[in-house]
Amino acid sequence: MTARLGGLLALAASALFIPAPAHGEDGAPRKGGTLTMARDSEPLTLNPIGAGDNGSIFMIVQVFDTLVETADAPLPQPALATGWTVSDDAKTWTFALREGVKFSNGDSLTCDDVKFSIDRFANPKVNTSYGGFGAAIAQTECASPSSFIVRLKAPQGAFLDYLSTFIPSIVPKALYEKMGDKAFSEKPVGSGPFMVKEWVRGQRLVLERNPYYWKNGQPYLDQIVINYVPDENTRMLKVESDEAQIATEVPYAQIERVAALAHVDVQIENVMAWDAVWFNSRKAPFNDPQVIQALNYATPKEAMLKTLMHGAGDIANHVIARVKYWDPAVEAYPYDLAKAKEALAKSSSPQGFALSCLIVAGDQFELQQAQILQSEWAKIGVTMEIQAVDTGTIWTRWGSGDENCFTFTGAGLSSDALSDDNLAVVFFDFTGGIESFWTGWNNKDAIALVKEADGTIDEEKRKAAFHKLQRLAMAEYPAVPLFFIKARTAVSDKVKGFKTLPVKWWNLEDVWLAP
Amino acid sequence: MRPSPPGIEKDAWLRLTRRARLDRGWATISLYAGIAIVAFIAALSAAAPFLGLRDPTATDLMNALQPPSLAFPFGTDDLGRDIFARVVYAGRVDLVFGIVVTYVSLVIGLSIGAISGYFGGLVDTVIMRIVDLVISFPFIILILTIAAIVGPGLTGAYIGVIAVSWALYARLTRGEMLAIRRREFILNAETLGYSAPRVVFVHALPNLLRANLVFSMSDIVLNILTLAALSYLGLGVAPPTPEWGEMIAQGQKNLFNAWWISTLPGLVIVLVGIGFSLIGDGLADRLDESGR
Amino acid sequence: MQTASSPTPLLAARDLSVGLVNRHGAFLATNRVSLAVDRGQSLGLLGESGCGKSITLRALLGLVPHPGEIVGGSVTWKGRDWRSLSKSEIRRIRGKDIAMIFQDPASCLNPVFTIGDQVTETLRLKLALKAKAARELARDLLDQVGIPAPEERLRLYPHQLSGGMRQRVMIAMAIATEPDLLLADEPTTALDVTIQDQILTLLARLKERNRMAMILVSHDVGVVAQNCDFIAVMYAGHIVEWGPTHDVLRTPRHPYTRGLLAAIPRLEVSGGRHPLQTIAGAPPTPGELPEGCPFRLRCPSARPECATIPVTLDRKPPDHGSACPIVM
Amino acid sequence: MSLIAFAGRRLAQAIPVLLIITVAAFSVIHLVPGDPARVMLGSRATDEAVQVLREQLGLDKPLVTQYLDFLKAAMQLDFGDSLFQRTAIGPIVAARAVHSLALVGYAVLISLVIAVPLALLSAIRRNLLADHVVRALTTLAFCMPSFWTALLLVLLFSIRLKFFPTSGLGDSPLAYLASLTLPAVSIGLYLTPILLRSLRASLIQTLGAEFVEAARARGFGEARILFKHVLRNSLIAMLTILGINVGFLISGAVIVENVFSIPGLGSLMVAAIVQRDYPVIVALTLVFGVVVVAANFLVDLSYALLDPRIRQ
Amino acid sequence: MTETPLLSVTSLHKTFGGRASLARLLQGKPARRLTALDDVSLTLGRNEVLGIVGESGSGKSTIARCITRLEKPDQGEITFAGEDVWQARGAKLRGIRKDLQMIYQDPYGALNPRMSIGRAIAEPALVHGLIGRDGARALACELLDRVGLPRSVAELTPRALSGGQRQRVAIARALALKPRVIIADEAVSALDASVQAQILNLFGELMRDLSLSMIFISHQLSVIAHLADRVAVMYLGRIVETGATADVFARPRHPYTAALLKAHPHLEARRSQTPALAGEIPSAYAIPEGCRFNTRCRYAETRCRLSDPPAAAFAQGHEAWCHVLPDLENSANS
Repeated sequence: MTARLGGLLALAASALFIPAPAHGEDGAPRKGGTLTMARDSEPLTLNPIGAGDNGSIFMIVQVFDTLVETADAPLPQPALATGWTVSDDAKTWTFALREGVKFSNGDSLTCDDVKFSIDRFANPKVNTSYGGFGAAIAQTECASPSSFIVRLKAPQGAFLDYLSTFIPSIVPKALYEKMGDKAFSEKPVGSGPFMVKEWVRGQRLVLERNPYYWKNGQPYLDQIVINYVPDENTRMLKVESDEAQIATEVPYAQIERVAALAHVDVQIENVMAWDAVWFNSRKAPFNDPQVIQALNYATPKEAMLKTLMHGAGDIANHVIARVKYWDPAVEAYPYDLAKAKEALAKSSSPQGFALSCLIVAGDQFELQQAQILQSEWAKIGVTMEIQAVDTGTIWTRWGSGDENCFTFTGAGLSSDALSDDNLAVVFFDFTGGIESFWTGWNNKDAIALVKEADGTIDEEKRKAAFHKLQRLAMAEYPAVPLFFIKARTAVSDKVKGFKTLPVKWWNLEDVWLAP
Repeated sequence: MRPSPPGIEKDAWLRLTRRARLDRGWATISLYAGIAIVAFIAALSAAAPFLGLRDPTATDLMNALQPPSLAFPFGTDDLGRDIFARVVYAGRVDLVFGIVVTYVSLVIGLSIGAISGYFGGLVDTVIMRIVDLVISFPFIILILTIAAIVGPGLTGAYIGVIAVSWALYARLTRGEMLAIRRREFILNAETLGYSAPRVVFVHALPNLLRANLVFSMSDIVLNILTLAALSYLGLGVAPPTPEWGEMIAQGQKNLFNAWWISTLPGLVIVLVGIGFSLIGDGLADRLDESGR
Repeated sequence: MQTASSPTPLLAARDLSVGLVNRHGAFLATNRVSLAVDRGQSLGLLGESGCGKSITLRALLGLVPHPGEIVGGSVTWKGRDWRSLSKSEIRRIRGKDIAMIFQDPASCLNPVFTIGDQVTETLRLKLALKAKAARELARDLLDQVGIPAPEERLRLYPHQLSGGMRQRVMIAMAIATEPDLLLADEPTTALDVTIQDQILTLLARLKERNRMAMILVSHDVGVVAQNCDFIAVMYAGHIVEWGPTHDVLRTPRHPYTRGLLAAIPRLEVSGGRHPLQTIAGAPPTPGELPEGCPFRLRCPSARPECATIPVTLDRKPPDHGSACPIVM
Repeated sequence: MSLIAFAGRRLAQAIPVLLIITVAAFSVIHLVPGDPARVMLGSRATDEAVQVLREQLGLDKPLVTQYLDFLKAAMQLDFGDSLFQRTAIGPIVAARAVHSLALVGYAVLISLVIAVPLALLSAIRRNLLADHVVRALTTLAFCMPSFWTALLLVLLFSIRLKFFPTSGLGDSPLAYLASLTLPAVSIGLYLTPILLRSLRASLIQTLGAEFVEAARARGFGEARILFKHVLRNSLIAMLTILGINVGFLISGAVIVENVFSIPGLGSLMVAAIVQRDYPVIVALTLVFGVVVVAANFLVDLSYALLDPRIRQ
Repeated sequence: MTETPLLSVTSLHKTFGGRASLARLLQGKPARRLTALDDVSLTLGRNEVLGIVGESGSGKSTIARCITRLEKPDQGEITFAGEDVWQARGAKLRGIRKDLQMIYQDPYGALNPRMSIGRAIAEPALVHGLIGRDGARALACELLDRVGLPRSVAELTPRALSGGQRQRVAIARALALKPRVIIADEAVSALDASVQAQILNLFGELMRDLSLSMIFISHQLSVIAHLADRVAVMYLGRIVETGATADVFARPRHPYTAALLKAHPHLEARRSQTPALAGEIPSAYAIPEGCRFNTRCRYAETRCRLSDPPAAAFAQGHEAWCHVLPDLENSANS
């Protein structure tokens, strides 16, 4: 589905997850053909455990399968597990494994493989990048070749969501142990729709159909060539010249131009990515919610959305991404200089103040955004110095707790899981490990709400807790939320069934090429 | 013009005098045309605050991406800033950067190169190995380190570029020094028992200047381009201060829908480049010593 | 002026004027120079630096460096005006009928090619020889000009030879085509006196053998005196005196020639440091000549009218001319 | 001196320089704040997780140990593993070095093809219209931002005329060459003016040399004099400039590499620095050092070939 | 010469070159060394002009460079007014430097192109503390007068001067320190004949007026003949003949001296059919055994190839180093 230009209006929560009409108006899917993609990033590893970047993750999900999978639905769907049951204490999960699934090398997928993979996921020494996702798992067990049991230390609200991420992808145990981490990362074998045919680092990854894939008749494509094209202009020229049928990350400035091409459409879709400016609440005046409010009121989001993003985004009404339990009813701060001045007058720094803000060097979008803020905030007496530093430096400096402001756009911040829990822990739980994303926001209510939501699988309770958290954060959290970012993908008319999922990747097994 | 002497074919003589004027004149024309171009841009930049230009840093989202018009001679960028004003103000950063970096490097490189060439031996070997090192050391690592130590922005760019570009002057000067130290006026200074610093700095250095000065003209442009490249990587001038390279980099994503954002500042760099290279050509001729 | 006796001399220049350009503008490097040589004759062009003798020599071959050019007069080769010849005809004459050697043999040979390459290149182009024949002839020529072990020398590069050897190579290339005329521009100035002696002896022998005409440019009175049948003395672009060598040296007519001869220290009258007779002042800078006689500001016999009279060589007596109408 | 002795001496001189380069790169990059483990794990990970990863990567060892480990392995041509790509550095760098060298080599070739005739024209028609036009155009090319020229080239030759692919690298030798053409031209446009200027200057000098006059006096044709006698004598100054620029060209090709999606050393270097991928940075510095030394060696060698005087 | 000489050079040796190339080391060959001076001794008396004549490569300039401390001799002693030039330190060294002044061949190279004439002339005196800053102008004017240049020249740079004028400036600069000895290395060789005569006359005047001593190095026999009281003829790093100029030039005892004289282009004589001397000077890297002139000498005998010739003394300090000492009067005129 292709969004109309001009942007989508704020959608209801469920609107994020409109089920794709199976293969709707495009007629019956056709088998065969090679799809060429031009991507903005390249994989660094193809090992599900150890990957942490979109370049790798989006490829890993094409090669591997998980017990439950992310689809166009608010809840994880059956995949390698055909179904599951949960005990009353919500601590024991029993998965019925799909029969007859084979890895792409022809080996059968067994419960041992599942156990091996989930155990690695649960081991924080192995799973360093996403240790928190598997931390709740106490023990796993193969009750029978087709029944896999996971026992949790405590109930975990997002358990299934975490299982649907790429991290607990099922790998063939025997082969993995034989090949070792390094070799497996280069030439992985999974049970996903595609398998790796060729990987030339820095250039391209070629995937071909996994002949043993369990989904009936899928995948449709024989082969996918994913080229690494870092330059955004070049990426667009790739689809323009039909050297590629899909190009990711259409630059905002070119949405109109590319969409106007006869054979290309720009798909604009909601994903769980967002953009905000963060402040260090350990430092004055950012410990003063009035100051934060003043900055919020002084930010002309509407105008920024229009000029910077050409409308392809939504004004954020939350300081984290628009995930499962997002409440559309919460109001975003309007642009209101009078209110801003009023708030500032009531604050600890009524005369305004100076701040310096870290941004990532070389990111033109962020630079522009920062300059608008600089120019706008000056109107209420806040002078902002922009400090562009490279990515390598940025986390160290922001993590040091000595900086006062930091902005990092949606391309870098997105949720990997379908529910809010992970982001909530990172951003709102001071005790969660990185002191509320290093903002130092230590709010007891927020911490309690995070724990409350995480500790239950009762959907209503979870929803209520997250809604409360959202309102609390909007009122007090030391950040200026800006936009919910949308995925912008240039897609050739020939490509059918392509869709960007809220987690930003794509189920390429659904894609087929029209003749 | 002197009248053609007797017994001379008038046409041929005329042709020759014209050629002589042109030949002689070109260096002068080149020098003054170059100075005129650079001076024009420099004067414009220097006088920027008094020209009644729009605030180069003020964003005006309502007027974003305006093509060149009477109101905005160079158009506006996607934040609605007046590109003409920005180009003019940017000259203050770029020209000063180009000139300061170039001449600080020149002075350092000239001194080190002269010492290296004059004393020879171990001093020379050590210095030239350091020069090799600087020349083969990846520039970007150095810049990043310096940016990390002194903070991002212009200071880092200044230090980083100087840290590298002195080496070429040192190499150039050493070569010249090797040639000049055999000249008799240097020998004479030595026989008179002048101290080594006096021989090197008072007697040799002024004569090493020409090659360096001529080279410095193209180096200024090169250094401005380097600053532009640093801006491209986000390590140049701290925003919102306008800088030509930063403007060009910023316009990159708008190249297809607003060509003027990158192109017009780019043309200004080209103009400055032509200006300095004209000065270089003129200087090369004018500083030609001896008149033999 | 005529030094040649035949009606159509081998090479003749009539009122030849060459304009050059320096940083001050255009100027006449040679001013209405007339001269001629015939077979077997040698003419010496004597003068101090900047007097235009070298440029005269180049003009005779049509080799005035750009942006200078011949601005007046004519040069005829065997009665044919250079200007009536096509470019390819001129190229054929150069290096075949007329050869030239230069002052600094170090810079006249291309440093990046071997001697053999350069000598055979000339032979192949000028005599249309095949590589092997050219090589053999080259060896022969080097032998003729007195280069020992010629076969080995052919493989060397110019910088590996001494100055004298290099000049011999230049001469070998020059005489390869048995030219009718050899132009020599200070051929021994860069050489030591014993080597100069060898080279000049060699040139004299070759001239004799091939009945070759020669124009020798030099600032050294002794060199010209010993090697030329005729002398033309140049000053500031003009020929101020000419005649048979013997006459000019014995009874110089022009005040400049007289001054020049008196200023040279003699080997024979050594010791005592008695003052030499000198010419006052310095030779004029090209392009900054006084009106009238160019020598008048330095001339001990100058009179007011020297500023107005045009410089012309008198033709009487017929074989010894002077451009000074005052001193007879 | 024999060629081997010459090469041997150059190498002996180069080794300490290369060693110092790696030490400098290694220590310098550690001066920069930033932690590869943190960069890898980004915003999500807790400090404990980062610590675990640091241990896994061996980043907790003292710097000296890390460097010596690198050096020990490097002696056996094993540069270790990239922290980020989790794979051996050797093959990654080698593959990219091939592309970089091919690209820069191609660009040099193109520059020579453009610069030499234009310099000849410029030198012969010195201070005349042709000279001015050539110099103005090359100055223009020199000052144009490279991504700008690159995109212009793509629009014209790839999109409009469809002569070359927009980006990426072809598989067959011919396709490979085709895909490198536009990037090489982009770099060449920057390099050409540099070469042209130095060649023009030395041509003018050589044209005034006496052996040129002697060749004319010998009745040689102008073309022969120019191409056989003058050009060879003038190439040396240009080669020196080329030697100095090779290093800059390879590391400075980042922008062109990005625009044309060519996996070269430049973009790897930038990525490695941003990620603080220490082993890759050090390995790359070493490679750059070797390339620069090798380039200068080749330049010296071609001097010796071009000018027998230097062989002494 | 009964009194002690002002300047004496005893058994001077100097070789150049040195670092062996790797290739030569591998072949077991020692480094090639160029012998510039091999056991050269000479003296200079008060108010005397000593001419040193020889072809290029004879080592005549190296002597000047050793005396003026530009090259350190390998062996041998140079004493000036009783002081060892190479041992002297401090005030004595400064005194020697002041007293020994050098004038070079190339009038274009000898002056710093970027320094005004006035400054160039006065600078040595300033640096040596002979005058104060305010005395510079007066000194420059005085010296310009002395060498026959207009005072206005002081403001110019060398570029504006002709070759002869530059050489006058170089002389003025040398005189600024009131030296006792002037060493002129080919000081008139690059000048035109008419200018050369002026400079030679200037030297003559200076010798007369300032009671200077002078070592005059030249390849031009006629210039030496004009200026020098005594002459030393050098060949390949050695003095082969020395004596009063008139005597040596009129009755050369060494075949090389005779050949030089014969090769000199005379105005009167017609060229002979054979050159005065065949062959070329051997390489200074490979000096012939025995008498070093034996490879070119038409009188060479077996002993000449075996041993160095001893000095043969003639009247009035005329000495020649030749085994054969052939009767040269006839051969020179043949």
